[in-house]
Amino acid sequence: MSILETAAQFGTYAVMAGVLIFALGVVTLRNLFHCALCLAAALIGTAVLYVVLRAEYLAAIQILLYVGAVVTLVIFAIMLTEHIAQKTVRQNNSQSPLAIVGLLGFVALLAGVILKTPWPVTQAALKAKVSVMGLGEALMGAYVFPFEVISIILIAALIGTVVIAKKDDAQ
Amino acid sequence: MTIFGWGVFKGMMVTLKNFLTSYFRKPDEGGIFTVQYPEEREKAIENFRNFPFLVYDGSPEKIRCVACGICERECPPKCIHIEMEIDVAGKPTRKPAVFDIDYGLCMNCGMCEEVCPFDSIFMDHAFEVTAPERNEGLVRNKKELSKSNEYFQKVRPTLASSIDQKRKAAEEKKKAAAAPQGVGGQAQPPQGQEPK
Amino acid sequence: MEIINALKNTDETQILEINFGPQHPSTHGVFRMTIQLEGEKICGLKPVFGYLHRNHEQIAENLPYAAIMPYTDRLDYVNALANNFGYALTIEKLAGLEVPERAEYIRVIMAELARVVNHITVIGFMLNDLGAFFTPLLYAFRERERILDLFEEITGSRLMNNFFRFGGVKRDLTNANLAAIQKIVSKFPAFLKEFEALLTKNEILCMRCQNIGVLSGDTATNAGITGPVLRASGVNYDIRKVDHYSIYDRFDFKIPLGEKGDVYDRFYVRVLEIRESLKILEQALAKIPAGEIINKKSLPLLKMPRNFKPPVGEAYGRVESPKGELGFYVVSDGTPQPWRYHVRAPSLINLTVLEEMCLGQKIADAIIILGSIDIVLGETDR
Amino acid sequence: MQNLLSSIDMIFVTAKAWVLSLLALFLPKWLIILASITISGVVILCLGPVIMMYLTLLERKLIGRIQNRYGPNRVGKWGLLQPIADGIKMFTKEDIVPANADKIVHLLAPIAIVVPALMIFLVVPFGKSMTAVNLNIGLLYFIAVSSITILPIFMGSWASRNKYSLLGGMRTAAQMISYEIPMTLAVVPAIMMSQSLSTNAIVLSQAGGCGLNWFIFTPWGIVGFIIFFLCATAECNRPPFDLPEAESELVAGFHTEYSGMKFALFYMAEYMNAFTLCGIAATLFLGGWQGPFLPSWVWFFGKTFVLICVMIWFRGTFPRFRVDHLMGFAWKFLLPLTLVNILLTALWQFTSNLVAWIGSILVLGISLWTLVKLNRTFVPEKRHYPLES
Repeated sequence: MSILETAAQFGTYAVMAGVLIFALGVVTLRNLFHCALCLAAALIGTAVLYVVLRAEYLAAIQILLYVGAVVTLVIFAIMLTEHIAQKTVRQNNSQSPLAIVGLLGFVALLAGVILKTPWPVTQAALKAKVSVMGLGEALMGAYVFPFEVISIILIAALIGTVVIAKKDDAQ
Repeated sequence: MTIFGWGVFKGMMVTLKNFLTSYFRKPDEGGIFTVQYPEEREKAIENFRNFPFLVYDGSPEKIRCVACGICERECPPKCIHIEMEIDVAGKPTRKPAVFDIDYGLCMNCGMCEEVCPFDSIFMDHAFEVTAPERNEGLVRNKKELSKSNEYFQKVRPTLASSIDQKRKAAEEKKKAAAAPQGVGGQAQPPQGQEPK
Repeated sequence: MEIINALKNTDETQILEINFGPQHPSTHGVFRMTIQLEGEKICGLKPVFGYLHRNHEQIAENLPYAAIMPYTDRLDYVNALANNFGYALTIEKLAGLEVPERAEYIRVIMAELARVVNHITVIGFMLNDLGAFFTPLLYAFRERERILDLFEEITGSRLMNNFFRFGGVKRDLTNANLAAIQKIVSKFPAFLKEFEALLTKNEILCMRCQNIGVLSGDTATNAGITGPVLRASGVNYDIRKVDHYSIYDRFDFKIPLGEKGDVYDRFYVRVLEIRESLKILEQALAKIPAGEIINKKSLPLLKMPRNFKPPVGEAYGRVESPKGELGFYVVSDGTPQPWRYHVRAPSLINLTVLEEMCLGQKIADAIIILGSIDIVLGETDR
Repeated sequence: MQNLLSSIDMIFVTAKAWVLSLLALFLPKWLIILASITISGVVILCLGPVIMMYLTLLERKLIGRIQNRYGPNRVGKWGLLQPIADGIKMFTKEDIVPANADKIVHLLAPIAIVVPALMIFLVVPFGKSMTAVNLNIGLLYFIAVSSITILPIFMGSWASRNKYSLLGGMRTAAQMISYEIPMTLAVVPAIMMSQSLSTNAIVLSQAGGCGLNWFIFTPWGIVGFIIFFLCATAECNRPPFDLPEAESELVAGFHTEYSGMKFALFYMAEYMNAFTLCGIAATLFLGGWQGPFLPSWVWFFGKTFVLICVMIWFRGTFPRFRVDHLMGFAWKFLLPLTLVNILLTALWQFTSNLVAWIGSILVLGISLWTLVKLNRTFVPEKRHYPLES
């Protein structure tokens, strides 16, 4: 049994490494289309990690929303403006030192938060399996307010898109 | 007002009907109408014309063609090439020495058959003509083009028999007119020119 | 608001130029269009043709009159008989040859059968352009095959018929042939009914065809469009009715007219024209008289085509080919060859309004508009 | 008798268990688990391509019959070896990569497209306890995985550097995103009624009643099924929704520049998708492997193949949609209808008697009528053709 577990562990690390490599690819590759593909790969890798952590629901949603919708739209946009996809875009400009400073600050902040948070790692929490039904109940019960707010925001976004598109059409 | 989707449904019923009838109807009534070609063949249609061939009576030497060159001249795409045979004395023998037809050029119009005054060139039924080369393989020489009258009878019976009758009548007329001259065999070009 | 404006300035979509053909599954041969696309919308279209140019007119000017006949088969190879008809009509006009009664009937029968063949083929191919997976096309070909078998029996060839002669036709129709034609004519309405059930009311087809590629009657007349394309635009113009050439004035038939001049009208006018052709065939089969099939005067010319020298002069003969007005203009200088020979090909002239019909439509529409014009590249490029 | 039937029913399950028990004699336990996964995996990996091969034959045969001809009948009896001959042909064809193509992406696209197609097989319940992985979010997994299919198509269309491919890719993206939404919403009623996302649980909730408990025998079920099936047809780019590869317009769409085995892989993915989508449709609305008398897997494959035949029938009958019509159909017609359908299902939870039946039919009829009235473009115009002399 332990062999399997170690194999699974190694597999997990490999997937993590892959995610990191692809994430690096997203920011360093010069061809925008390749970047988008790397982003998709990184997101799929994250979904795999979720599966490993027994959050299948989250994994499925991750793939459905991020890979199936977000990345697709990104690629769609890239393909619509084809001259971007063909050129290789320069990856840094005069503002990059500033950005690096900002990034370092953000990383420091994140690290601080992570280190300070008391992670409640108990045996019970590890064994607990969040069912879809539980999620649904949580959404409709405890978190119904944020849920509704999000839906309103989404509807506003939708209407906004339609308005912009409509104006374009009238021209 | 028709129901939305009714047209689509009707179309599907048509294809379904054809699908079912293809199993148990005859080709003429909505069954399968394709022919499994190399094994099955359509009934040969007599009037069908493809490439021209030359008719001989009996043996290939007795070819009807007299190398008059009319077909060569009238052929629209100019795919016929004829050279007359010349005997030792240097006299033309009224026989083709060379008779080439470029099948690659021929457009199967049947003009040669129409203009030939000697009933010697006819359109064949053989359509499975292939060659590996565009220029060489498709040029047919006299030997390849010559086919017996029996073959002609087999391929186009009505036309061949009517032409045989015509030729017989002409021959008898000729015999009656010039009995002492003897049998001319195939060498009877001037008489052939007035068929009717 | 500024952001929106900035976005609008940057997202001017690039115009994509596509070379449509000459190697393309649905250009009906080797036709080429240069299409400018904005997304899927067409904002420019230039037809380019000439890929199948075979020098038809020049070849004809170097051939005796009779030898041109097989070449006219190769113009519009879907209905060679209409081309034969037009050319024979022109030369008869030029040489003043009369055509015997029976020959006229045979001509009309053959030409109308060719029209039926052409129209079902066109509809089949148009449906293929629409994306139907060969089914309507193969149903059309099933019926076409029966008629082509008949052509083979009568003329000797399925497509390149070379059947008409100056002053008559090449071969007589036997009673068996007439019976076979009668059988086809009487069976055809059933097939048309099935065909229509498959297509006419189909919502997808209607969606795709209605109000697409609209051609107004005015534009069509100004551009010299003829044939079903013109009649679909609502203009009553059929040379069979206008010229009364051959013996078309003896038959009772109607000219179906379209309402809007879109692709659907062009499709349906053709269906209705098949019905009218069947009516003509019925009448011709009932009335066909016995007699000669070729003018006595032109009999010797069959054996000696080079002896045929029409008097000096010119003639323009035209017929209603299934694609439109097919005209032949021949100038004779008294030699065995025509001095000038010109073909007015309906396919070519109908193609001139292609851009006008396609602008603002989607790329998928351009294909069915092209299909609905019904071009045959043999005729367009000559 | 009952015994025999159930043993035939479980024949594949028992076979696998037997093999595993045989292996257990001399292999350690952790290897047995691996072996169990491998056996299921190998079976699925083989099943996919084999099904695809014979689907092509079936399609050609059926369409041939629809068009009054035989279809392939030369290679082997009834053309049964035709797919193998096709495979050999594909393998021996020259692999052409356009000079300007993005070589790596061009190579990756056909490989990547097969993966989601095969992954969906994991949650398809082929028979009683014959689901490879019994995920409790099976349906969501299916929707998620089938949404990835867009990516390889994008890759292929972009990497070919061909305008036809690019247009095909755009169309695919637009079409798949649009049709995913009504498809997902059409699934919701089945989830609501069975109160589970697991494909197995959905099948089990349709048990009994000699097949009358299948979801399709309810008003919301039949509407949901029809919408799901139409969306499935659109999802796997089959006629009349085959715009991405519209051969009369875009030559071959996104795989214009592919040849040989790469092209075959695209084809394979398409057919495997068709199979799995039909399988899922059967699972959701036709009771999956439920059915009287016959073994469960026979029922499942029977239902699936009937659905596939309907898809082929569509292909043999219809002309193709146009892009804007296709979009309009999804957004303006199917989407509102699915929403009404979900509402009806919620009501059905409370009452499911004759009154509910009539009420549902009434509501559906009214909403259908309104939608048709609102979508004038889909309704054929009436034309009048004067016959002038």
